[in-house]
Amino acid sequence: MVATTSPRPPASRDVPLVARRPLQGPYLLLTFRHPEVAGRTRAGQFVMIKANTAADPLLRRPFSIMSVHPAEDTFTLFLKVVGSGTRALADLRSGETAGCLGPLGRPFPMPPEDHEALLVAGGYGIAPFVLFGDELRRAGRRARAFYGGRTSGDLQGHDPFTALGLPLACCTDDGSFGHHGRVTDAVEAYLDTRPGAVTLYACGPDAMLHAAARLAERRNVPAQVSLDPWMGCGVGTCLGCVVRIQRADEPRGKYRCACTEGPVFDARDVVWAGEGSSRARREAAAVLR
Amino acid sequence: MVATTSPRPPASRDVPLVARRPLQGPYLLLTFRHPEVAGRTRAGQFVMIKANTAADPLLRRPFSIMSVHPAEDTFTLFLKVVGSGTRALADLRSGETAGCLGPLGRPFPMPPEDHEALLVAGGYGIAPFVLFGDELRRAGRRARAFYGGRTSGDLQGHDPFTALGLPLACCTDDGSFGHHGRVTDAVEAYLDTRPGAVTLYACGPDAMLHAAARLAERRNVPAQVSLDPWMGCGVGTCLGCVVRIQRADEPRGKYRCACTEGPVFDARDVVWAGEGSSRARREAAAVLR
Amino acid sequence: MSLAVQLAGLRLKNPLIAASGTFGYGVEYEGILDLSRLGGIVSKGLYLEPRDGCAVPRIVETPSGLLNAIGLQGVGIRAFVRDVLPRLDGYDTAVIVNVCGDTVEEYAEVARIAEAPGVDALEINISCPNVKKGGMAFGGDPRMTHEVVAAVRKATRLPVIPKLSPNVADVTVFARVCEEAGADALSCINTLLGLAVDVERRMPRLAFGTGGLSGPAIRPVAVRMAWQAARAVRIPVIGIGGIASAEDALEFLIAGCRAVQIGTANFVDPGVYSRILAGLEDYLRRHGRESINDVVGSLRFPDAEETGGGGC
Amino acid sequence: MSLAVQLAGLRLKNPLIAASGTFGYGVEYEGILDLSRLGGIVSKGLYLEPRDGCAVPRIVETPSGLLNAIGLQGVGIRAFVRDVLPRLDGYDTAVIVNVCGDTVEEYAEVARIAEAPGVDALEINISCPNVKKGGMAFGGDPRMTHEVVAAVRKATRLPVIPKLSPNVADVTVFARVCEEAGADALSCINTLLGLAVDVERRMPRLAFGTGGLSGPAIRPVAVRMAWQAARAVRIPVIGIGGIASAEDALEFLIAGCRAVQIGTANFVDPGVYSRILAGLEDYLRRHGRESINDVVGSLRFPDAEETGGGGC
Ligand SMILES: Cc1cc2nc3c(=O)[nH]c(=O)nc-3n(C[C@H](O)[C@H](O)[C@H](O)COP(=O)(O)OP(=O)(O)OC[C@H]3O[C@@H](n4cnc5c(N)ncnc54)[C@H](O)[C@@H]3O)c2cc1C
Ligand SMILES: Cc1cc2nc3c(=O)[nH]c(=O)nc-3n(C[C@H](O)[C@H](O)[C@H](O)COP(=O)(O)OP(=O)(O)OC[C@H]3O[C@@H](n4cnc5c(N)ncnc54)[C@H](O)[C@@H]3O)c2cc1C
Ligand SMILES: Cc1cc2nc3c(=O)[nH]c(=O)nc-3n(C[C@H](O)[C@H](O)[C@H](O)COP(=O)(O)O)c2cc1C
Ligand SMILES: Cc1cc2nc3c(=O)[nH]c(=O)nc-3n(C[C@H](O)[C@H](O)[C@H](O)COP(=O)(O)O)c2cc1C
Ligand code: FES
Ligand code: FES
Repeated sequence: MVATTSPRPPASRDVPLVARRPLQGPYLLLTFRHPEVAGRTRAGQFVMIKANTAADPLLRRPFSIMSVHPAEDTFTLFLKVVGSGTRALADLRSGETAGCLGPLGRPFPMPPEDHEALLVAGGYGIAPFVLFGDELRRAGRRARAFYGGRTSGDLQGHDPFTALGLPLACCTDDGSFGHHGRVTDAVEAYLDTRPGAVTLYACGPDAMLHAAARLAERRNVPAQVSLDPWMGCGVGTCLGCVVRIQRADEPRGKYRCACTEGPVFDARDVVWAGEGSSRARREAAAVLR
Repeated sequence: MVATTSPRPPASRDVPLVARRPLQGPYLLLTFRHPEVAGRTRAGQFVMIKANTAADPLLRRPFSIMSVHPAEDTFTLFLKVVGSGTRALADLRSGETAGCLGPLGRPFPMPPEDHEALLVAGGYGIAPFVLFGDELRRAGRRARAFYGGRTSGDLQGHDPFTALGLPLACCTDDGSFGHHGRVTDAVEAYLDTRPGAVTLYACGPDAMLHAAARLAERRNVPAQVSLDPWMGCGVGTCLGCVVRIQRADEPRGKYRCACTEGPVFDARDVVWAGEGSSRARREAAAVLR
Repeated sequence: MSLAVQLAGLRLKNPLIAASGTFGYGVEYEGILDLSRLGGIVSKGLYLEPRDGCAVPRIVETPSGLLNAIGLQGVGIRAFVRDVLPRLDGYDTAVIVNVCGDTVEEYAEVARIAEAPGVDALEINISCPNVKKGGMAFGGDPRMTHEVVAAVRKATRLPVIPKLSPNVADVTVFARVCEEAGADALSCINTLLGLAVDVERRMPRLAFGTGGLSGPAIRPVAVRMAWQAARAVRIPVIGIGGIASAEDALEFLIAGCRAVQIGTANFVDPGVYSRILAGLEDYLRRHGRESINDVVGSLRFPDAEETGGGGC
Repeated sequence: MSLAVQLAGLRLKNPLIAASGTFGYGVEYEGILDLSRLGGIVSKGLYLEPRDGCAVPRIVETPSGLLNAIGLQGVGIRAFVRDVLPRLDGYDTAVIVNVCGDTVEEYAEVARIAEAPGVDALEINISCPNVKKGGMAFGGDPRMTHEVVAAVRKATRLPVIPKLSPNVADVTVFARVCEEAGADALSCINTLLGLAVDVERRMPRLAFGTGGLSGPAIRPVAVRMAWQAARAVRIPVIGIGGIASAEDALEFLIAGCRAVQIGTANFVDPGVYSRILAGLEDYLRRHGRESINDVVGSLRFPDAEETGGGGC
């Protein structure tokens, strides 16, 4: 698996909102016109976008590209309103524009030919898997999805997803929808059925990503995680989004920009707070042996 | 004529937008629910209002109360979008709230019983005259209105006004609508018809107010002008809105708050930049005589 | 659950005080809000004589901020004591007089007159950027700061609260000087000196030229300075700068301030006190604290170890 | 109509320069914007060795502002000269290296290495608030400022541009010291020292604790300081702080700056240069000026007479 980055640079544009579809609760779908994003996005990539030119909130915000519609030059975001930046985007009316830079970041690498892709999503982490599911299908790969949230209201975005025809297991912490329990438990249960070679892909809150990485380590399956740090610029200049990544032969790891070298990283390389990377643990164990 | 101020204090509330009617160009009508403003506003009073809780733009903005609908607990503003504060108000959707304090300021005093009221408006300065026209009608006073703008597009708000049944003369600087010329010229032409005792009331841009004040001085008619300074608080605490006012027996005049002692002032008392007040000129002339 | 705080010998029912120059003399808000719900009120700055203030424009907005050059327009200390003070009598709130002067003697004289029944403390304004004499000329010089504070200290038995300027390199120097000169508490901070240009007219947007910057824009600077001052002295610090919500107030309290003042936010929303009080109570409830004093100074500042990377 | 300006012996095709630490090494924006449209680019701060920088979080938003503690993560001057500089070769823009050091000797050494083909000038960063050594320790002390600037002056034939800190009482003192020490121009200003508190965790929101405040929030303070500095010295001043539009840039130019730098706005919108350039041309056209130099320093500051009222 080789990291594939977008071959051409991202484009910064004022993009008009062309469609807005509220879902339940704080969730909604927003569709913008942006030829470059529509034309050359690979699943896992994101945009930096801001609704207006007011100075508060100040910066653009990062969002995974959920789907693209090249024929219409448009792309769609799956948005959860959590603060003032997302609120301003949600308040846009059709025809109003937003400043938008994209596509950005390192996409999900394709799994090896004989692997089944297990897409593990928490909350708005489902977004990039819509596009990825499509890519996998076109590439003729097997895939299935696991989608977790605290409660049924957090699984609003799954209808565009089921439309792809992938097997989908929903889980809620409170059992209000789908399986009762954590999404990584559902993945583990699936692994217990000995499905053959798999590659894990995880996107969602930090704790879920960490759990997925531990699971992958325990079951010795390759995994890719899409991290979710605070981002200021999206292009590697503010150095605000760094995460500690420890690649093979790196004794301590380095701060790397999640916006340019991620957001998708090999789970083994991620140095989790207070724990280190699984690569480091394995190498330490090898030394002991 | 004695200044009448609102007998009860203003009320600060989060007020929901209940109706929104776009007019041509940058103009629109916004109706909010605010029982105290709806119930006790006198013409010439204003509200301080802000669309959201973002820190940019920071302060509430002043707007004349155009009309009140006590039965529905609502009032209406006539808004011209000129910057970010007015833009944010114009972007409100029905049901969304704005922080609003009112009613504020000194209303238009009633003219003496035998006077005809001449309402002279420029641009959004028409707003307070809708309510005032109503008050005059109820009080059985004669009134007529003069409404000027640069071009026809600036006279958008006059339909609710004509509905009151007052004689209305429209003027545009470019002749695109109504009389060709400045609104004060139309007033002067009317005065030339020797209509009997009149009191002038003017609301609009500074230059127009100044022209109206000069006209009133020249023709020796009483005049009230509603000034339009930058306001920070609306209640006399920021001291940002002061205008120099020179009342009888004041040698130099004093900085007075337009928000509490105005916005409506006796035209004779207003000290115009680089010119002084007409009261001062008259008194100086009296000394010479 | 208690929001009461002790400060410079005063007991405030809660840590929210209206900041000088942003709340008039208090009476302007009669009927709009209940003055008795406030911990205290600081008057507009008062000199010996009434003042006219600066020409207009006096206030302009900047991003998340307000730039003002009012020039301390005011009625003078005598008119305040005679006309305003009686009207504040019925309210259960601390009344603090903001003392100004062109000379050390004027500060002392204003302080003497301000020691009237109904006045609970004096705040010494040695930090107004919008006057040509006094103000920053005192608050920007440690020796002069000492002189003014000591003179006011001598002139009154009321608690004395110097108000520090942010337009200095090291606020702790001034905090310590004030403590030595006998101050009972510190107000921290006044406005930051700023300039906004009207590019069409190529003139300053304010008639006076420069002005004082306040509002949310300055909050990070204000929290930093209040935190530095609170660590430098034993007398309590009152945090000021850009507070508009309970969260904002808590930033200062957690950083070590015993109370806070609310300035520009009064203009934005006179309902700000109720909102913040409700928010503070909610915070104590959620965090299982009995008293707001348990929160004061609870900031855990990272030591070098925790900040990671050798680079910083 | 010309936007070209002369500065410290350089001719910039226009007065817009990308500010240090907000534009990477320039190459990050290849393909996103045309680097040749910029008057100049200042590199991220460079030490002798690569640096890791601070722990995360490193940036947080505040009202209209950005608070950062990056801690000067960077590749080091040698890697910059070796790997980055060749990639900037094809662009018609001035390349300015932001020179950092823990010691005076390190500043001088970095300056020596930076004097490579393709580098047009050196900006001396004596004002970073996010390092424990160097930075403010130099920029907050006139004697140390003189020493660093003089040492760099001696080490290079390139134009030397010290970058001043706003966290001082009187920026003109530092401006004059730099001029005396042989500086060719001044950059004014770096970030304001700030603190933001996470009230739920009762810890600073930044891992490092304090940070540097930038963005529109600080613009009035930055304009004031750049204006003060420009009046205090004869060498040109480059204005920095919160510029996001042509109007913002004009505030600094009219206040006396020969050029401006754009920082945080790069993050908000990489298209900011085109927007500002178009705005500047439009301004010159509307005001009937031939050259942007006709606008520089055209501020008409009111004299005492005009500001009215005796009070201020
Ligand atoms: C690569 C990437 C892809 C993303 N994709 C999506 C998506 O498809 N849909 C979606 O709804 N959101 C997505 N997000 C998250 C989204 O960027 C944030 O929710 C948004 O920036 C919040 O902005 P705000 O102004 O509304 O909230 P703020 O007011 O900035 O923050 C609200 C709260 O959220 C916290 N917060 C803000 N940003 C983050 C973050 N990045 N990580 C953790 N906590 C944060 C803040 O600390 C605060 O407590 C993605 C983030 C990244 C990095
Ligand atoms: C008593 C009073 C009653 C008013 N009634 C109405 C009304 O009924 N309808 C209406 O549309 N507007 C009214 N206004 C004007 C309105 O308050 C301003 O247009 C508004 O504050 C502009 O806010 P903004 O954020 O959109 O513009 P900003 O971005 O603040 O300003 C845009 C431009 O307008 C200028 N400007 C802003 N406020 C004023 C002002 N008060 N006087 C002169 N120039 C100004 C600014 O300098 C700037 O150039 C009234 C003002 C006052 C004082
Ligand atoms: C319009 C205005 C007038 C002010 N007048 C005074 C004053 O008279 N005396 C004083 O000590 N501070 C004065 N200040 C400063 C405030 O009390 C406060 O220190 C500052 O505004 C920062 O707080 P804020 O950001 O909450 O407004 C004034 C501030 C403003 C905005
Ligand atoms: C994330 C970030 C990193 C910065 N790094 C540097 C730096 O390495 N060297 C330096 O001299 N200034 C640095 N600065 C300061 C900027 O160059 C600039 O002086 C400051 O941000 C004010 O300008 P602005 O408001 O336009 O951002 C940095 C600023 C930011 C926001
Ligand atoms: S978001 Fe700025 S460097 Fe990654
Ligand atoms: S608007 Fe604040 S005093 Fe009038």
